[in-house]
Amino acid sequence: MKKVYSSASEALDGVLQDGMLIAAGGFGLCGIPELLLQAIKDAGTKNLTFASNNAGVDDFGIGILLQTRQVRKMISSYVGENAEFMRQYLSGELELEFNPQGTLAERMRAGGCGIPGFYTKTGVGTVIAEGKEHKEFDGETYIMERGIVADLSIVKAWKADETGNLVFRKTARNFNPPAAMCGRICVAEVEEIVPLGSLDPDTIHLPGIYVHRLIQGTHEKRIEQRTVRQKEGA
Amino acid sequence: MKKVYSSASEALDGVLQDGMLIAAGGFGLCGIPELLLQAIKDAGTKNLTFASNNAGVDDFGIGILLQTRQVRKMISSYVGENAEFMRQYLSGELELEFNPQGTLAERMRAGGCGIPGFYTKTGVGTVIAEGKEHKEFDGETYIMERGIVADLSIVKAWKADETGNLVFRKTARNFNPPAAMCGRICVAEVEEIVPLGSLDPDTIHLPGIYVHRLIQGTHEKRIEQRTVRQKEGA
Amino acid sequence: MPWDRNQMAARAAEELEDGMYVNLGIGIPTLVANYVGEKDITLQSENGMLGMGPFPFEGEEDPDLINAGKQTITELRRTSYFDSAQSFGMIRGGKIAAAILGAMEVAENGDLANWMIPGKLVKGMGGAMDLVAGVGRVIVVMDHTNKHGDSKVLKECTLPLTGKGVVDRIITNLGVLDVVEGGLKIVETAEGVSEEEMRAATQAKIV
Amino acid sequence: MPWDRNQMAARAAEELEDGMYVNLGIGIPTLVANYVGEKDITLQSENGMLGMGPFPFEGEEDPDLINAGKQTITELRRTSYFDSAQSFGMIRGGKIAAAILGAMEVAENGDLANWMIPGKLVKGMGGAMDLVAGVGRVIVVMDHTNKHGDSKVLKECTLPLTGKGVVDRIITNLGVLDVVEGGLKIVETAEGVSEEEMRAATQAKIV
Repeated sequence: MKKVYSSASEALDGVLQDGMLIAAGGFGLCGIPELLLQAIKDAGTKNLTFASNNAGVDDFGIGILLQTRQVRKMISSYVGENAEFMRQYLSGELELEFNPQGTLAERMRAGGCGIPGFYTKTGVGTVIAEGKEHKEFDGETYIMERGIVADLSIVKAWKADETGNLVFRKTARNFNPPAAMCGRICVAEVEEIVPLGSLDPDTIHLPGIYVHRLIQGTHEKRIEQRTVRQKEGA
Repeated sequence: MKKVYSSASEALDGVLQDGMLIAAGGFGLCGIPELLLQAIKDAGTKNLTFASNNAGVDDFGIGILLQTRQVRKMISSYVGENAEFMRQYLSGELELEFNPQGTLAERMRAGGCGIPGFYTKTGVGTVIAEGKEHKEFDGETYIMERGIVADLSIVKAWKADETGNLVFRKTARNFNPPAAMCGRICVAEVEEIVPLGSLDPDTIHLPGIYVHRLIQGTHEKRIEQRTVRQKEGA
Repeated sequence: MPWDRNQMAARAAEELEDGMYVNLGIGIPTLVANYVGEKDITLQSENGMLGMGPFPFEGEEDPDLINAGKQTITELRRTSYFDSAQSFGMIRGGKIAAAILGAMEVAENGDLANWMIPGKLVKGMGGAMDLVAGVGRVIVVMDHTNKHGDSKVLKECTLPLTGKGVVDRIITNLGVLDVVEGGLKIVETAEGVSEEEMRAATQAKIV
Repeated sequence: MPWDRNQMAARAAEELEDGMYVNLGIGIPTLVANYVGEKDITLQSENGMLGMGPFPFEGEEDPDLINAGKQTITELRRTSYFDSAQSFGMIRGGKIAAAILGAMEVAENGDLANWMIPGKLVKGMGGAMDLVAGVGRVIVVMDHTNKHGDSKVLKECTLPLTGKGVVDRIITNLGVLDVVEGGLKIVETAEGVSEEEMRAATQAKIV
């Protein structure tokens, strides 16, 4: 069963559809599936809904799909770094559903785990709770949140083997595993596909069962906020 | 903040209480906290409830606490390997709550993640669903299961550092992470405590935040069903 | 002539397609692994492993490496390990394409009973309820009748259920049946077994 | 004299005890890390890291290693990484002992508003709602009044809430207040600030 494709466009061939819900990994610009996002831009797929913690910046990440008006709706926790996003949102062209960050991550994980709903304290008493079922457990109030099942997941990992076993690196892991889990189809991009058997089975972060298609490519990995300290005495 | 204790008994000192709920890691006899179970036997704590996938065998695992009548109730998915268990259960001395294996694992994970309830298809239309809330999602029926928060978790890992970061080995991981997560206090036993900094931060299976006390010890690691194949031509 | 255990396992193996992730129950289903041939099948062991290998050679048993039947096994080059919550997350989430399981009773509406006999010792359902509720396709492999000659393919299960309406296909020593609208449909019979013989051994409605 | 930013951070650092796992928000809370001294504190970054280290030296920035404010950071010998679902699992599950956060408004019942001003650009709550709902203790660090001199310590929040009844302690430039039954209690005032001055700057009921 061949999972490895030669390019992002090839890996998305036959998978993209106007109006679909796409779950994307990444936090800020860290660990985002940049090659697959570019391929979606090239494909011109429209009216997309993205479940993604952030919306990229103007010229990188999901931002490049905002420029081309391919996104209809975002399900996100924080969208502050994108002027074009704000312009489209304020003009009513773009729909926005805010989810608390942990609720979004858990909704993805739940959807991937066959859990259609779960209860959380997060957001009780806030606008987030409006219209949601409330329930008491042991004297405390919780709200129900729904699992997300996406039509497609796009994620970015560090290494993979040809069966789709994935290894992430440092904080670039973030939303990628839950996003991968919740997709009916998951396409992953990695920096390196290593020979089968060279990943230690105890250190695989996401088993290949979640990954249907796979590409290797060169990543820009842009840094959003470069912060440094001075060497003492330097 | 010292987490490393010199023995299982010392690590459990002040933590054990009659009537408490203990979540234990392990599947069959694989990856069970054998040293901590022995220390609980030595402490003589009574009327215990265990959330544990299995109940050990007569002379190993939780079985040793059944011999001494320290267990009042088991929350388990499979208890078939223990004659003393069956005797006590059939005579009414021992209470038993069957949970489907995945429901038990998810209940532990949920309890540790601040999720007091979640919905699952598992068990719908069976005795497991009796008395539980039923809810429809997208035309399918699910039942609500509760998160488990245990008074104490006892788990077994392969390696740890002194901050409690844990690494498991092969299928001995099993219920240990979810069991660890759901305890108000978690005590872990490992085969080796390695120097701080010698575990790769990307390969830690359970962050030390979940582990309050830690011991290193020698494990019997008994095999329940030794199955082998013959070398061809041998 | 009815199929023997190995023929049933071989027939069940035909259900599996290249690239599938599959969970095999204990008993006859375990034998299915011997008949997958060149197909690229990945076996899940629900205690936390994908890519289950064969039993180890004598002296190479590892107490940290067992399957869901608690037997010592080995790993493969594709193997990954994970915890029980993740393992049943992938089961419940429909990521496992098929489970091949034994059964005590199957009913014409797809009900399955394979975990308890009231009044007898009850060991528990283990992961069976999660598997039948979650995997893409549930294939039962069992003898068509019990040792008393009574049909195990029933109008209604008499034993407590493992899952309600969960079975997709039944493979017995007499042949293959599908659960369809209104009852069971005969897909094929073992060579030398007639449809009439299968009907006679089946209490369930065959449509 | 009222405390400055660094004095507020230093005072907040006194809240932390040996062995604690702590989440620090952006702004003044970030400065708290400079004042923990010899205490064994582990910082969580909610994008998936425990054991957050300082900013990297120039040229050693790693795009795969950022904090929740998207700044480049470093790891420590105790560091572990995990995914966002696990990260907020430990937050929601109460495993993080304390969060130290900034605020726009706090009310006498512990209500907190720090994520949106209606009519202005709304960037989102990020992880703030999960943090205040889940962590063991929520400590707010902020100026006592806004730039117009109006109290930010109110009878009721006027802005949309981040969490209802979630704040345990408020540290401002004027001193320290606890949320208690019936209102707020003055714990201490900055040196040279009188209780009267604090009361005058506080709209909330002080008991």
